[in-house]
Amino acid sequence: MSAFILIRLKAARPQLALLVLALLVNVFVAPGFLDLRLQDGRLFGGLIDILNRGAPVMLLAVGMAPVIATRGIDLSVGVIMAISGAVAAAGVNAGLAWPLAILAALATGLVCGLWNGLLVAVFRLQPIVATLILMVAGRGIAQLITEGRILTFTEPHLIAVAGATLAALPLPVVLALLAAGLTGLLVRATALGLFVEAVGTNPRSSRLAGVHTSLVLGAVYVWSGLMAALAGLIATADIKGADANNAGLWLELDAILAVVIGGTSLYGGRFSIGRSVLGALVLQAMRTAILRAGLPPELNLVLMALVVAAVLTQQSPAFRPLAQSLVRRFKNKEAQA
Amino acid sequence: MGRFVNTRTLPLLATVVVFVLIYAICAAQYPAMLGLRVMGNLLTDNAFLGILAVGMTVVVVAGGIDLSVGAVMGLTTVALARLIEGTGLPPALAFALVLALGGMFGAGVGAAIHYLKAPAFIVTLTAMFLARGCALLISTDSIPIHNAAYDTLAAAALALPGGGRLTLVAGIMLLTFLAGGILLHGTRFGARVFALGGNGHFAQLMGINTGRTTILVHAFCSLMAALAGIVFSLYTRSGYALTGTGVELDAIAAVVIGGTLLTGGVGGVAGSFIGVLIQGLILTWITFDGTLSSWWTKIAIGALLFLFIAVQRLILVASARYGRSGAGPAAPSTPNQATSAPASRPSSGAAAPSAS
Amino acid sequence: DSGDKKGLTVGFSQIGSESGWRAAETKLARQGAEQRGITLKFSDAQQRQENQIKAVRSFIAQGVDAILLAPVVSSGWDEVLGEAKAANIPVILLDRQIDTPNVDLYLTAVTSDTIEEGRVAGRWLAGKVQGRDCRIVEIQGTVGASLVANRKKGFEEAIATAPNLHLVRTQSGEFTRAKGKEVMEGFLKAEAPGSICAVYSHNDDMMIGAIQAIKEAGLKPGTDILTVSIDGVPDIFKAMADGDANATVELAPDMAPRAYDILLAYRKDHAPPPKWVQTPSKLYEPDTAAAEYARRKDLY
Amino acid sequence: MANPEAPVVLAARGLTRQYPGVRALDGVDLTLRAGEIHALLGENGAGKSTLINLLTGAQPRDGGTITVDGVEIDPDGPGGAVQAGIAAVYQEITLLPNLSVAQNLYLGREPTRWGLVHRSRMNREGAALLRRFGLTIDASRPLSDFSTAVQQLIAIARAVDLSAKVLILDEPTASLDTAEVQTLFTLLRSLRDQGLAIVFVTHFLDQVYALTDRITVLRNGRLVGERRTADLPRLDLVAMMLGKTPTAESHLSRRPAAATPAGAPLVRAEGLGRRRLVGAFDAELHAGAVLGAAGLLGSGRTETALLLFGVETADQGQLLVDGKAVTLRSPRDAIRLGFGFCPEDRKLDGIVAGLSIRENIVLALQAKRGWWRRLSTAQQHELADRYIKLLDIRTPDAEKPIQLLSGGNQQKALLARWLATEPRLLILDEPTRGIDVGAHAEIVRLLEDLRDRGMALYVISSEIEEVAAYSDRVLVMRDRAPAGLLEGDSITPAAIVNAIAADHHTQGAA
Ligand SMILES: Nc1ncnc2c1ncn2[C@@H]1O[C@H](COP(=O)(O)OP(=O)(O)OP(=O)(O)O)[C@@H](O)[C@H]1O
Ligand SMILES: Nc1ncnc2c1ncn2[C@@H]1O[C@H](COP(=O)(O)OP(=O)(O)OP(=O)(O)O)[C@@H](O)[C@H]1O
Ligand SMILES: [Mg+2]
Ligand SMILES: [Mg+2]
Repeated sequence: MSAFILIRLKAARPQLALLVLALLVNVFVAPGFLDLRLQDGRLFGGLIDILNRGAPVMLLAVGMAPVIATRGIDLSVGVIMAISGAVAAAGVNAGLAWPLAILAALATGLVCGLWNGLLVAVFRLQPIVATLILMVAGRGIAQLITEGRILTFTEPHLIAVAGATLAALPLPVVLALLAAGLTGLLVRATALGLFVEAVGTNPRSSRLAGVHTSLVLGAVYVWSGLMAALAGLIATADIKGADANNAGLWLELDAILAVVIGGTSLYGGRFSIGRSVLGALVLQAMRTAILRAGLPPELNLVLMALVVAAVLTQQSPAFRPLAQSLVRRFKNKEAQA
Repeated sequence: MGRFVNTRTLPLLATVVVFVLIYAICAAQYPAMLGLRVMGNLLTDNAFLGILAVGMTVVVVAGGIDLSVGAVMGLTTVALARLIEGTGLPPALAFALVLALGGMFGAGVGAAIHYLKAPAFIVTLTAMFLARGCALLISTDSIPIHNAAYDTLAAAALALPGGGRLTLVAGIMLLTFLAGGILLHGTRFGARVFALGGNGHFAQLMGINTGRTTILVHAFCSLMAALAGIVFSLYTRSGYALTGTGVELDAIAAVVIGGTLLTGGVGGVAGSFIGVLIQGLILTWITFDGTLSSWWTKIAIGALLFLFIAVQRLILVASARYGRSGAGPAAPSTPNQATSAPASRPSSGAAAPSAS
Repeated sequence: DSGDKKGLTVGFSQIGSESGWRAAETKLARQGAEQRGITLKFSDAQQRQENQIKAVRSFIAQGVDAILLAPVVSSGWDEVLGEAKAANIPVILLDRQIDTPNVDLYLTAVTSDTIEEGRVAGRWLAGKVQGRDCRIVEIQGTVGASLVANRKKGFEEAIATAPNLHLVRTQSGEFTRAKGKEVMEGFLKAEAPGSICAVYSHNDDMMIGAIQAIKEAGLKPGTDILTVSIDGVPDIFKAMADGDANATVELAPDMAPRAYDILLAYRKDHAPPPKWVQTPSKLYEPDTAAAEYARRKDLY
Repeated sequence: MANPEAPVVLAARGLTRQYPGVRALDGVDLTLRAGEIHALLGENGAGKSTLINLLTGAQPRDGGTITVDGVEIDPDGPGGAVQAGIAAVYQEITLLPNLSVAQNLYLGREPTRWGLVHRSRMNREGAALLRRFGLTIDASRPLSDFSTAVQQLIAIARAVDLSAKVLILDEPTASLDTAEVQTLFTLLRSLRDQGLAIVFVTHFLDQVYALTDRITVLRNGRLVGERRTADLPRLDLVAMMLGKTPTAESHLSRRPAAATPAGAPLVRAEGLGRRRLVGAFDAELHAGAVLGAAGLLGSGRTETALLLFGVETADQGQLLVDGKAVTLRSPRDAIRLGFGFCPEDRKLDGIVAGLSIRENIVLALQAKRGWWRRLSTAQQHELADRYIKLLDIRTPDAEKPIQLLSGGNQQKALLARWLATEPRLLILDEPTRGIDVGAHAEIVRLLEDLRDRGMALYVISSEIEEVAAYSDRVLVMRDRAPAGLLEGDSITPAAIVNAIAADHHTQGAA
């Protein structure tokens, strides 16, 4: 088992450092941020909030990381969230039993993923184009289901997907961590991870070596669709309603950013589920800090841009030598003084 | 025949054929769509998108992508409105200023991509946040521009028979396409762009300064975005920070429909022009129909996008299979088609780090 | 095929379908047209001005009898409305005003007074808390959306008269439930426990999200924290009936039917209607909530 | 003949390049004189390509100086080197398949008229330039229309046209046939006589003696020495490269299988072919025997392998494995039957750059086992280490990214990938291309060893001596169709050449 530690701590140092930094900003903005208290068997506190709010993007990132590792991208995850949420809400409102409604929602994600996978793996469309199609049409599909309204529901089990507590943690957090763990295990305890990375770096060689490249390609999109559906369920349950218009809006960009912050290259190849999850948390921590800082909302986008730019710079291969030389110069100066 | 119909012109040809077909269907259903009026509208209403598509084509041919164009366009419109309304700057000066700033912004983006070795997708995404955020900081309101010179420019048009008009902005777009075509297909810079998109590392080994090319390509794209902003502000005589939200995806779609490959190195602006017209046509048709609900509109747009790409793909695959008769033994496909590189000759599409 | 022999053909350029309120407006526009024998050409602009301009141009090219326009932005319409005027097609603005020096470009505007909406909300709050000190948090709509500034402005005007009311925090909830909830969670964490006395939201959807956040923080919305929002969607009436919300300012969704009536009257007697047909900004409180909910729930 | 007193054109002193974990170049000097052809030799991984990369600025150097005509230069990239008069052809073809031939030739220096590229002139001049290399082609066609050999010649033509003082060629002949090599040599000699300094890297010792005036030998990133070609006997040269005296016995003496295999073949192709790919051919592959494939470049040898391995699906004839007819739809079908295939293009079809040597070695075996039955990390390490030792892959450890290995060692790692699957039939396409003398012998010995252990081998090679040495049967291909089958004692290099040359060879453009 020790071979499958999901986050190899040493490899994740940059992401951990970023997370700590983002959390420190939160502490600076809201002093009581780190306090944790147990109440009615559930933990409360700023950290829990970040985990809880970050759960959907964590899930998306978990699905997105293998996709990006195959040199792909999935622009449709936000829309899949909306569709699956709409299916679940419409399902319970139409009198479907809640387990069936949830299954239907997950199945919807699976079908969406299958569609993407088909276009990419069989029809060989460029991933960005293939998933753009669903991104454009998908919100319409979700609205078709809800007829443009917010479908509210009162089915307690469905609401519990976002509201229940398990092991003192909000259920979304547990679900996201479980999904991450399961995915990590699926890719590292089997040969899938190797295949994904091989297909992502050199599909031709991989095929010649006997890897079923189209299957691998298709599978990552299916998985991404499934994760997005789960994220959609959480988002829908969170507001007790399916908001086809806004659920998951632009979250695909967050997920991609999270995976990139997690150190997976958009050129495919090596990927890490654990670090992608950390990337999602970094994003959420930043967002929470911006929200809670009390600055005018006009500033949000600029702040976000600056932070992402800083992260990119820090991650750049060109940055380390530069930083080292700066540190050296600084030290020299200090020595002289 | 064989000279003009090859793997490179084929996607373009396919696009043109599909465009004509759709137009014919539309016109059969709604004869009003046949007139020069609708044609003129198509050009005017999509002028800004066309200009964006020119810049996007160049970036995509160079193997990159630019998600910031919509935001830069929005930023330009607000900046213009502020400059002209707030400080009373003459429009000509304001235009020059925003174009220069746009170019510099793009150069910065290109420099970040090159020197940080960061993927264009993420860098331009960040640039999109930044540009949109700056626009909102300038003003969250939409600002009307009341300026005599502006009114003249906005109203300038060539009357076409049948109530149609070829407006100044449409003219600017047509000229931009012309200039873009010459730049990309007729200059040394254009050759470098294709080289960069074909294989950046090889281009560098062949003596191309890839850094400078990347910077220039993005500067050009942002310049076009700023020009699109000017055109849009002429088109609406106002400036608004949220202008062009999501328009980058339309521009990318136009480029893709036009047969330019997102993997870089293959394509051209002519296809993008058709791509823009096709999108405009689809929207016009949906409006003429007038019965589609909001959601069916979205689904229809997505379905048509799919249709286009699928048809193109089919034609390409079919031609690869049956088309190259005559000229000696046709190319056998190399071991795998999984890479989407245009020709499957072994040396294509290698992202090889270095000579071993 | 431009309409029946005698029935009117009207083009409607709608902003989009971003919220339940707008879906209701669209639905009423369709129903109203059907009832009056009008052929409706509907176009969804997906929040984009350029799409609306395209749609209006297409309507003109098609030769419709009138155009309804719910403008996504206030400025930038002079050109295309000029074309409509040149083609003798009357334009009626719905839901939002435009910014133009030439009011002849449109027949009339059927809209609410968005500043007044904010004022109504603010006045209600001032009356509700009386002289008590009250720290208010505000959940704004999407930054840059045209009515956000107005709803903010009106509200601030109204509470400026009461020195005991302080607007302590404002953040954008982007008009969505999810963001409204997240923003409210942030407010509750950032402010000292129990120190928030009221929340003002630019629309009901964000307020519904905020109410959930308040509940999850262990507080009682409507009691511990007062709520006032704008729109009047069914769910907020339900919340009021349940005692979770205190007030909503209605923005009537039946703008299109009103416009049809104005149009039909105008076509009959050619007397120009007033330039602004203001829809009421009526404030509802829990007392009538249950009835109002019953009345509206099928509308949306 | 070169004049030893000719002025020094380029002098590199103390060039050093450190890669993570490898000192690829350590204080190497190189002196080039006007009008000489200078061989740069060394084993795989000796640092030849690295030296070239430093000379052209394609890679930054960590130490050393370069002077051209006495002036120190510091090229910040190949562009800068060209300005200093240095042009290079890199080991792989670094041309752009999406551009036309003429655009490739003139990239960055296109003839212009009114500020625009003068296309027709460019195409004309490009075609004229290529005619000097014996190529009569339409320069406006895309580069991707042409075979590797033609592309190689185009790359050389470009460099020749660019180089004012120094021309560097890194293994330019690896994919050229004899006639093309002769044309190239004639041209290089005439360039030399015009005063150009030419650096020539090759693993073919014959070519060294046929062409070059002076030799610089590298070993493990260090300079071993510089000699006049005329003064350096072949054995001494090999000793310099290997750092030891080689055994006198040539590794290419004929050593076919001990007993000519009889009985039913393991794999039998009967009239197998595919339209537009390769004409119907027959082949029998016996356990414990080698079927060689000979032919000119473009004669369709690779294509026979593609059909046998299911990369392309045959549309005529049939394939019998163990006497049963099978249809191969993908490489996986072939692998399931116990086949393995080392493709000729290592970089594109072979290695998975970015993954470690270990992962590259286990990939095929893992794919065969399926995704569910993962080889444990320990098993993977064991497997990788075993083959690294067995094949003498030069690497500090198995976790290094494979692209950091030199070409020859990458080839061995690919061989290891297939050996790990314990195949019954191994198909090798140009297994010794671009491989140094030492490794060459090792690989040939290894093939013989595998054969003797009962594996069926199908080896495609352009080195006729080599094919003649180990094959039990030789399939000769010409113009994408079989041109003959040699068996037993009739297999001699001369016989193979005769079979290939039976009709005049035409240029291999598609
Ligand atoms: N980019 C790189 N990163 C790390 N190590 C490298 C890199 N390129 C080459 N090396 C290492 O440097 C050494 C010299 O390699 P080089 O390519 O110069 O050899 P070579 O003499 O050209 O060999 P060959 O004959 O196989 O082409 C090798 O050990 C190789 O592994
Ligand atoms: N993808 C391709 N596109 C165009 N032409 C191709 C392609 N693949 C191969 N060819 C053509 O095939 C011929 C060379 O193929 P290839 O080198 O694979 O043949 P071969 O007989 O296996 O030669 P060798 O093994 O000696 O290199 C050339 O004529 C080349 O133009
Ligand atoms: Mg080398
Ligand atoms: Mg071959």
